[in-house]
Amino acid sequence: MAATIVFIVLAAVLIGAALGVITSRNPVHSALFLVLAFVTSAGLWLLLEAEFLALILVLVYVGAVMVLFLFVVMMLDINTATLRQGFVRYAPLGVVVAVIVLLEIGYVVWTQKLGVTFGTPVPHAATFSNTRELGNLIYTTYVYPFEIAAVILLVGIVAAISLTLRRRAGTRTQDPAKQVRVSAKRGRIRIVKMPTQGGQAE
Amino acid sequence: MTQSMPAIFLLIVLAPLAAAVVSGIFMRFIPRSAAHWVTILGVGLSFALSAYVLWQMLFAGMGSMNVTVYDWAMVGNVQFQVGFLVDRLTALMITVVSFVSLMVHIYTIGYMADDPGYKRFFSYISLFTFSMLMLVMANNFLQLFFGWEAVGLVSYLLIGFWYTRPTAIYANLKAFLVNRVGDFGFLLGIALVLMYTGSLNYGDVFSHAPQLAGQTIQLFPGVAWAVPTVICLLLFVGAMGKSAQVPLHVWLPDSMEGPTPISALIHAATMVTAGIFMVARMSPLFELSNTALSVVMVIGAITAMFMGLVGIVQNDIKRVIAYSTLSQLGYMATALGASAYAVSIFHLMTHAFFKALLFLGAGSVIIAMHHEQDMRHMGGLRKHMPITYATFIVGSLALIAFPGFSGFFSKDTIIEAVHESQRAGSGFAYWCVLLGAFVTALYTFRMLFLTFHGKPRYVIEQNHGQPADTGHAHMQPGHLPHAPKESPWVVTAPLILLAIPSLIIGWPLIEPLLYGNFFAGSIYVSPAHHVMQSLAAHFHGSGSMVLESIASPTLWVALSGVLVAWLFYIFRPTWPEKTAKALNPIYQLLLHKFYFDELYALLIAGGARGLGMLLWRFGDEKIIDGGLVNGSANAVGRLARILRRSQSGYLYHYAFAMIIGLCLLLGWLILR
Amino acid sequence: MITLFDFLALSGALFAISVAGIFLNRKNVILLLMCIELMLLAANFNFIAFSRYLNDPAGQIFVFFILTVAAAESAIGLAILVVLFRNHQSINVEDIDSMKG
Amino acid sequence: MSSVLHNLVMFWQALPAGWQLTLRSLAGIVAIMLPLILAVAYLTLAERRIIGFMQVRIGPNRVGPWGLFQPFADVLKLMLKEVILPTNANRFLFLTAPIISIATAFAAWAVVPFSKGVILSDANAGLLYILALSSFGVYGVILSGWASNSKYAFLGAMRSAAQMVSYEIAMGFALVGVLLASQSLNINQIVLSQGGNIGHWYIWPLLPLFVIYLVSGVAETNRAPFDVAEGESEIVAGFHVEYSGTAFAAFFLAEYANMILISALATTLFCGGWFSPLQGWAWLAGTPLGFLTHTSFIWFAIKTCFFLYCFLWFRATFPRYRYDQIMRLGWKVFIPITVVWLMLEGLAIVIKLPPWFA
Repeated sequence: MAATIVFIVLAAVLIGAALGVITSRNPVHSALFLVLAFVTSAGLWLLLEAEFLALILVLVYVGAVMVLFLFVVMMLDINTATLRQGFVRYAPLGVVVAVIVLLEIGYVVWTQKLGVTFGTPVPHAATFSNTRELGNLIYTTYVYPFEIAAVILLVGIVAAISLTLRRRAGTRTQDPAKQVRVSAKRGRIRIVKMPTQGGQAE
Repeated sequence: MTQSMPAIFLLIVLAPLAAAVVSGIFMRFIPRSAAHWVTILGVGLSFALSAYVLWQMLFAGMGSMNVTVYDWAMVGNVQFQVGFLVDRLTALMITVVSFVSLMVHIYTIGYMADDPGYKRFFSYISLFTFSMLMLVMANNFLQLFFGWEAVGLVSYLLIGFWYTRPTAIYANLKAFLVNRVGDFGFLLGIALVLMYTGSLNYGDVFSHAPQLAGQTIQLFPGVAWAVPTVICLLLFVGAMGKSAQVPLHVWLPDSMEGPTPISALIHAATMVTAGIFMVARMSPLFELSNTALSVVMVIGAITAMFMGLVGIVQNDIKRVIAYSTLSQLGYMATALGASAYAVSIFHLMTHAFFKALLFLGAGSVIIAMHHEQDMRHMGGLRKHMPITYATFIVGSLALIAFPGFSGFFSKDTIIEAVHESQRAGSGFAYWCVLLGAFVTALYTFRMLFLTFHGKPRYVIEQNHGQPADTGHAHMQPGHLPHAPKESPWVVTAPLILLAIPSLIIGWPLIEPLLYGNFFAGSIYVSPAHHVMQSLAAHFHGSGSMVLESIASPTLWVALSGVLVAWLFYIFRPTWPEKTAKALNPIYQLLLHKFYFDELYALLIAGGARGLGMLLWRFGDEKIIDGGLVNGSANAVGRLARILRRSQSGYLYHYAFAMIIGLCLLLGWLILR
Repeated sequence: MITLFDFLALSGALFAISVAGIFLNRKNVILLLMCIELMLLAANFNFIAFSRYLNDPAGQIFVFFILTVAAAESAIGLAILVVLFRNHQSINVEDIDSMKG
Repeated sequence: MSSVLHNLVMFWQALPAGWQLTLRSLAGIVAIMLPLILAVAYLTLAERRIIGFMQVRIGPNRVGPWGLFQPFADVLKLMLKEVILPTNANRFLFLTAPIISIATAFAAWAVVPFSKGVILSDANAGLLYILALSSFGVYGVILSGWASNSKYAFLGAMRSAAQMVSYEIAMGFALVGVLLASQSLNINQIVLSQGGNIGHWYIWPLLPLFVIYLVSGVAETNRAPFDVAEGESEIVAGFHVEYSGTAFAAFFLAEYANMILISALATTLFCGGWFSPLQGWAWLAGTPLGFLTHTSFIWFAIKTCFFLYCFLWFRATFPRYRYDQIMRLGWKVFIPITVVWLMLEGLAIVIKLPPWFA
């Protein structure tokens, strides 16, 4: 009962947030709606007892990816007016296509029931750990996909850095190591022997 | 003894090759004398070993040997090997080839003394010797074909040896192209052999041969051909090209553009006989097809007769000998067609000696005449060059089959064999070869009389204040800087050495070679073909053969030819001109060599040119360039111009396309 | 009682909304990226729901991989976007058509 | 009196189970929140006094005995101040931002075990939950900076957000070390696995990770010497420059609550939580001082206070980092060290290095 209420509330918020993502005038709002969608999704995944993924979703998506999105959206000087040209003109098409997709999915899901019968979920024991279960699978059966995923992430890092890296001409930077290494005797002071003028000193 | 034989065979083949490599590749690093010494040594070694092998065969009772020295490749079940089949036929051939080659090598020292391409020439003729030996000693069709093409290549190179002369280039091109026609047939024949026997090895093929007899092949739908006939005809097409049989003979007279030693070696004594040799070697196949043998005989007879006729009207001394070669090759082919392979090979051998002798003699004359080859500017050379004259007489008598000379034994037997033969076309062939004897005598003695007898028709110009060495090129035709004189010993020595076998070789060899079962195991004659047996029945030794010749028509025919020649060119030198006028159409026909060249130029060259033009204008420019190349490019361009519309470059268009595609896919899955 | 089909319907709705979003915000690359994230979220929903109702944790593994790949994808996408903006002073999709046919 | 109590018990038992759960949770939340807010209040006072002491000055000592009522006076002042909305600011987000900050700061406490069995939610994935919430805390900063429609605030927010996201990685890796060692994400379990004696604390095998965790914690909370987000000498006061009154107080509250949280987590994850440092000293058990070896909330509080003191100490001691140095430290020093140490730890686990991984 309580779970149903939670589901309904979260689903409603999720749908609302998704709508917000696509209709907001301001990309920052869209991004924030997306954050909301992710958070509610995480809540719904908790209902499905996928706690590890729910938390990872928040950790990775809300905590990192969406921050990145927000950075980009906020820091780029985007002219939102021109970007929204044709919004109204295309709205009917978008809605029609969305409705078609929805109807098709709905037909498949409800009318055909996917052609499969599903049981009810088996309640887990108190000591059951979703994380441990996933860990066992990832590091045994799916270890190669896991390694590939790691490589993909590495490629992502390298690509993102190398794409945005630029060396600006004329920037002055300090090299702390060099500063520390400076020897006062050899680098800073130069002792010059000067012949005295002779006889003038008192 | 037999253990060391493969090594000896290899040495026979490789010694000339090594010599050719040394004198050819290291041309720039060795002196002229080294070039001839190394090649003469190589060929001399070859000759010595060949003679040793022949000796072993004849007197030490060595059987035929079939050795494979190297497995070259393996395709499916077909083995490509390098190997040697050495039996008596081969032994005889290699001895003749290496002997003539050796003579030519020695002779060349004198003949080419002034030529800038001296070393190159030696390299070529050594390479030729190697190729010819490979051809003769092959134990499989592949190696045979290799040798076949290699001698063709060297022939091409040597005909065009003086590559600055346009005529030489045309001549070698002609030789090359005509030979390609023959080679095409030859290759098809080999392919057919491979197809029906599954092997390229002589041994396998010949053992399969009887099974081929009943098989037929449909070259054109509905017409069944006997397989042996098709194979043999195709192989003979190759022989026609190489051995210059009508109608593929046209290259041989033109090949006289090459230096004279080459004419002697390649275009008289050895290479052109490759076709004859090949047919003899393939006797187990040819014996299966009477049709093919008839064709061989008729073609040979036509060649023997009509090419001789052309020889009568030629003025170039070398061309006369060239046509005589054609004619003699025709005799050999006729003998093959009569199933008298041994006789053919015998004639091949005697011909090699006396024809090489004649060519070299002609070369000697040419040296004396400062590279003047027109007989109309010669005459009376008998006094100036006695050795050449004497040897030339020997060669001529051998050529016209004067009793006692080597040519007599072989040629007379050929005529007898054709007379005996019952094969379709043998009647025609008999008259051809018989009249051919008359023609042979006529042109041979015409040449002899024009060159060595009568009054000198050349002018000796004392040099008009010009240095003598400014060259023969400045001389008018028939003008010489000084009186002709006998050639040096390197020229005359081979003449003498060749004259000896031309004179006597028939006496001892005819009996063992023709009637002594010498070629048993090498040449197969079907028992149904009785020519040799009936010949053997008439044969009572060489001495009696000479005596009996008085009774045979051949001698009288030949002597009448000599007489006619004497009448026309010694007794009444004005007659030839008058006769030519009186018989102008025939004279013109002969002078134009039966219009073969013109016909080919019109039909084949013109046809090829027209076809090429058609292919170029229509096939290449319209279809390939216009249709395929530019057309496909244009089509792609036009298509792209339409498709480009869909490539707006706008991300969302692609996204839309994906989503709509997804909708359709889902819809299809639902409605399915 | 929440059934599997409730989750499937929810994810279907989410997917349809993101599809509509692609049509609506066709000019804004950032929003397109966000819509794609939303689509992936819908897909992940299905995976997790099926995983739960089929008692097979393998579905969650796939979500794990999708998250990984999507994170890499958005990082690279945003990097491209930044570079694009640096060069064009715009992220309007209509300005980045220099590869059109 | 007893009948009132009895009626209350009856009423409680009559409630449906869901209501009971909700009410009990609410009570727990209140039980955590109130002392926490009080702690924050006195932490501010402690900070001023301690730093004053370090800088050889007196600090606030006027309100109440030894200035003990000073925090209440501050709160009163802040509550009475007007909350100013900058023009063109996004009103909703401007007001939501401090709430997000403070909510995440407090919500994390749900999984912190104060003593044996004293924990609001004994969640399986407690560690992940804390990480998730701390990453969520970034939004308070970003939103406040962006919604203020002010350059300084925005710059501060950007700096702060980038810094937090960067250090979260190092911090996460440090915590991965802990979960590797304890083989659990449940914080209660982590504490229990450190039982035995002081040698079992994870601070020993994971010393580099502990240091990194602590430093990252300082950076996460934008405290000195990583306080470039506020950097008052550069960008006035960072992301909350436009805030005043209660809204400002909320940020303040969140910052100090986070400090306490970091300290509490350092205690729980690395220093044995509520276990006594003298635990396992058997010879002490029989003596009158035996109670010192018992597990107790007091130990937890003492350890937490020590780390809090460290926070203040850092602030008084270190000069502020330059921004690029902060980033360099996080990405190029901490992350590689954690990765290497995780490998070594994995090796130690494979060879079952006693006493921690036996």
